[in-house]
Amino acid sequence: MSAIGAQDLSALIQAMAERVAAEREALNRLDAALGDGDHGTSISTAFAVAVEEIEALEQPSLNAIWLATAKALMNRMGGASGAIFGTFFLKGVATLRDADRLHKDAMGALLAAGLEGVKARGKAGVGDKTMVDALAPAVAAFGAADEFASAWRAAAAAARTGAESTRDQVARQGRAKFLGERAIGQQDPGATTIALMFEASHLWWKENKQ
Amino acid sequence: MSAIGAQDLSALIQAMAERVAAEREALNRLDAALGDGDHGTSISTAFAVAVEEIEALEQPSLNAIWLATAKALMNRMGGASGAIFGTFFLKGVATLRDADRLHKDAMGALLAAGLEGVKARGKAGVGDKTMVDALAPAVAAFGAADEFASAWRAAAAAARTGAESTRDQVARQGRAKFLGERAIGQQDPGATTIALMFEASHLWWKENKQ
Amino acid sequence: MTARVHKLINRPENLVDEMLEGFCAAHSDIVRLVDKRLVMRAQPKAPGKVGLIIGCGSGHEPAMTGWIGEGLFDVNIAGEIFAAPGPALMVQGIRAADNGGGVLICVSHHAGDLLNAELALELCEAEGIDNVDMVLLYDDISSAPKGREPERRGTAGLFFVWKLLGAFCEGDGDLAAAKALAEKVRDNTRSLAMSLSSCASPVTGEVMFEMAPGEMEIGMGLHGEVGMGRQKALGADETIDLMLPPLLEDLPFQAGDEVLVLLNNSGSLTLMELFVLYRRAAAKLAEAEISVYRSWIGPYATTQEMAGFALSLCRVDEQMKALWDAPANGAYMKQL
Amino acid sequence: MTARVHKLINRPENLVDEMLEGFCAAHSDIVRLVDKRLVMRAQPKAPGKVGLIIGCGSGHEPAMTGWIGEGLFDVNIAGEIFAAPGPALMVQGIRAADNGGGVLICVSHHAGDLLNAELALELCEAEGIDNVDMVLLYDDISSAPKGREPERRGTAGLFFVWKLLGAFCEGDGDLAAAKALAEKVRDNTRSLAMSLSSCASPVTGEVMFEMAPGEMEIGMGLHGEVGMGRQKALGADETIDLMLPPLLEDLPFQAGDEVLVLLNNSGSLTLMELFVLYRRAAAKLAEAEISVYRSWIGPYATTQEMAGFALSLCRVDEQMKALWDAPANGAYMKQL
Ligand SMILES: Nc1ncnc2c1ncn2[C@@H]1O[C@H](COP(=O)(O)OP(=O)(O)O)[C@@H](O)[C@H]1O
Ligand SMILES: Nc1ncnc2c1ncn2[C@@H]1O[C@H](COP(=O)(O)OP(=O)(O)O)[C@@H](O)[C@H]1O
Ligand SMILES: [Mg+2]
Ligand SMILES: [Mg+2]
Ligand SMILES: [Mg+2]
Ligand SMILES: [Mg+2]
Repeated sequence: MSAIGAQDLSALIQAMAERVAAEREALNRLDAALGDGDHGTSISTAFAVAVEEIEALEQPSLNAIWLATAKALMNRMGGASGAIFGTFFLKGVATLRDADRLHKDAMGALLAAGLEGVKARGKAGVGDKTMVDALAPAVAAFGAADEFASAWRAAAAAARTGAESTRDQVARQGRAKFLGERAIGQQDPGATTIALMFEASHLWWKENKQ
Repeated sequence: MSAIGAQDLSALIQAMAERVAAEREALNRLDAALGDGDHGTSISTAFAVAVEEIEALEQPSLNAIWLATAKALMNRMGGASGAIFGTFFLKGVATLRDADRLHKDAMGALLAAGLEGVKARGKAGVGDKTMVDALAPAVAAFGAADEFASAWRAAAAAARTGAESTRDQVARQGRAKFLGERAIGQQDPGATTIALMFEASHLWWKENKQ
Repeated sequence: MTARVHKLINRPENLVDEMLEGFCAAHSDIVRLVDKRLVMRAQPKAPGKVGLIIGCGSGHEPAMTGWIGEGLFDVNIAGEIFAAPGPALMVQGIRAADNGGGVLICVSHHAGDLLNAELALELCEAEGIDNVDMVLLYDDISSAPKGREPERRGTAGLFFVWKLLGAFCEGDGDLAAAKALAEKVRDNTRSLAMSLSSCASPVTGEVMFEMAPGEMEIGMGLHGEVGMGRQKALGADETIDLMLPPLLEDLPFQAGDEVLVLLNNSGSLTLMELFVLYRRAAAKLAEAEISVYRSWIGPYATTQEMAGFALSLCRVDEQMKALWDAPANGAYMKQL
Repeated sequence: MTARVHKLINRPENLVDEMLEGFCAAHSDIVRLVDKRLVMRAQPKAPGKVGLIIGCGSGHEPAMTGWIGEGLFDVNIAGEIFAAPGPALMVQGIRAADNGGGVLICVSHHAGDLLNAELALELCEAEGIDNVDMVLLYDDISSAPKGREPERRGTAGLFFVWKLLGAFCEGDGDLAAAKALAEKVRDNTRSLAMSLSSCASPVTGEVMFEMAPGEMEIGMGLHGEVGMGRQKALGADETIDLMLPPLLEDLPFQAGDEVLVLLNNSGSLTLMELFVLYRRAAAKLAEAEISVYRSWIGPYATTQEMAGFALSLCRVDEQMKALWDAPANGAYMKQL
């Protein structure tokens, strides 16, 4: 049975970092329509810091890797989104304890804890035009699958569909909230980032663990 | 031999007042191109006050009428132009002493004293794109004529020609100074007012004293 | 047109650092800069007094760096343009403001400011820093209806809280008393803003939102958040006549009340206009038999060069009046 | 676009009166309004001290009404927008400022201000009011070349004169000494301005002059007077690097000098930008071994919502530093 070890986890974070960096300008453009146009820059800078911090870890345990990512996102993004994306990682840390390998269900629990943390922190539910619209279905799809490969595939697809669903929504959280009806027709940048993160994970899994 | 008495002088001021009031918007438009667009409003308001103050005079001597006009222009226009137009009247007052009638030469001396005052106060000469471009030739033409009728006619014509000559000039005084080359092509509003004042005087003379 | 988008900055990514360097160099008698993003008093408060901190996005100058100093805040943690700083910086600020009397984190209600303050409190707990508390502040009546006040945004009216709380924390009150005072001022404060124009983001160099000349919007937030919709721009007296009644009703402010008044300039409104607006507000308050104890008119919290203002009222009692009159010496808030 | 032309005023013809009413109502502890256009100290100076007055056009708020008060001016006579008041009002102001120690008329060099002050002096003579004098002040290096300083315009740098002279006239110096001090400060002061945008006239409701986005003009005057021509707008550091050298050369300011620095906001520049600009100016002054004694950054003399600033320097000695540090309490100039 396949599992994720510390080296895998840091490679996974790195894959996410590369993917958001590649989409940096596209994410900025999405945010320009709904917010202040910096989402791509913020998230890619913060992920790059996460990768550096992980590389610098003396004891790169699963726990330490996930926490380093949480801190980089919280402290380097700033604003509400830094707190939200940071919380996603931070709230998973407790589920890891001293584990040195993650099986599919543990990974699912990690993601689910993150989702719960995000919802509690940001008060956004599905339909509020935030990253939760991508994250919630992705976590559900991951949990419902039997093993890693189909879990990542289903999660990536669900995240993408969720992100696209934000186009028709009026925002109830985040800066876009203040646009009212003017937000309709635009895809939420944070939700798009979640889709990119799950797509990158799925791809990484396919290329390295299948 | 014809002469100007106190009643005539106040009628003359009133004729000027009516003429600038009629051209108020045209003067504002000229000033909008070169300055701050208020010349028509300022000069017509101030002349209207002069007329009121003259009507309120208990002893409407030549001297008192000319001084009241000076004060109204100085205090109601404000700015550099109030000081300039006010000075034109103020500096004539001394030439009047206790006279109760003005013959043509005395009227010429009154105007000439005003011109000298304006030049000393405002440091503008002919060619600087100010009211001096209309006033100086008008005063010279008035002085060169033999009697009132031809003096007013020549002065009015000279003032108009002088005002029109300002179109080709760059301003060296007044707000338009700060426009540099951009002032070329626009007629100076203050010079235009001087032309209106002399034209009104000429017309009044023709209709009332000829 | 009077538009501009070009800003006199260097590279946007260095903007906040460079501006804080410039600010702290200009006011080295009042503040010092620590670790690029912490602006703190040049002379710390006496030991045992409650420390006051606020973390917030930049781009609203003179808020909040201009309010560090005697009788005001101890530390400001400056985030990026319009983005609250992250929790690690907040914790650093908490440590810096701690004089042994505990630290109160003041949060002007915006999602980022609140979430990061919450995270910072969690970090403090994890790190064993106690005697830290947070107070959530809001005043903008346009952002949530009466009865749902805690959902409202924090805007210019919070300057009443900053001034009174700053004065209070020079005294002997403890952390709980400081928090209670902040809540008391908040609960007596109401604000409503309006704007005539958009402004350009110094980060993107683009206009932040579209607004046609001749339009106005009542209720616009500090970052251009939508208010109560666009309408034709009105004259000064008409604008006050539109904005004052809902403000008065909301608290409500009543005959016999004494108030502080703030007209906050969002950026490029002229003081000339603010004085004309104040004239009408003062006349209308007098009509309602509400007396003005003191007033402030000027740029307190700006939104870049947005042309607009906020009208804020704070009902005061004797304690609050005395706190108001206490000396203050921030770079942009001076009370003799 | 971030443009606006609409102003929050009522009828333009009532603008100056209404704004003065609003201003004086808001600051009744500091000023009172006499006869619609005279703003004077609420508490007059001690008898025998030299009175300071200034007459000037309105539309530059907080100049000059914000500078009436202890340690500053005694009386401001407010003209229409951008037009100096007439001589009769000036004489009324002179009478109001006369505490028995004579009155100094401060003239910021613009044609209207100077001509009306001259007329007022002539009226005083005619009316037998003596012990009145006038001082002509200028600082803008762009408006006339070195060697022809008295032809230069008065701009933001004169705030150094106002502050130091105001403090001086709280002391025992006589009229001649006050005038000499004003000239000393003037002769040690130099300014240069720039602008990125035009602004709208509140009288006509029209833009005052055209300026394309992305352009800047160095040397622009307080009413949009042309400076040294248009050029492509630069970044903050480049702009300072262009403006500071000619300023330093003009006096010249030299290694070892101690200076006051003012960055005056013409209207809609942000404080954020001014801090970034100040950072560079401070670094360049340090390189030239010129040390900054104190600095001011903010809107002192505005040109409506024009986006620009003036950089002013004043070389100081011990007397001037002490005058600088003396207390002042104007509505918009406070020194603790
Ligand atoms: N309360 C919230 N809950 C969940 N997600 C949020 C919340 N607020 C903001 N977000 C997410 O953050 C994204 C914006 O991120 P970013 O542009 O980096 O931050 P900022 O708005 O501070 O500039 C939004 O697209 C949205 O998905
Ligand atoms: N120094 C001066 N000498 C002569 N005339 C002047 C001078 N300065 C201004 N003027 C006249 O004043 C006119 C402008 O008047 P007005 O618009 O009423 O004043 P302001 O420029 O203060 O708005 C100019 O057209 C010019 O003829
Ligand atoms: Mg964003
Ligand atoms: Mg004019
Ligand atoms: Mg942002
Ligand atoms: Mg004018």
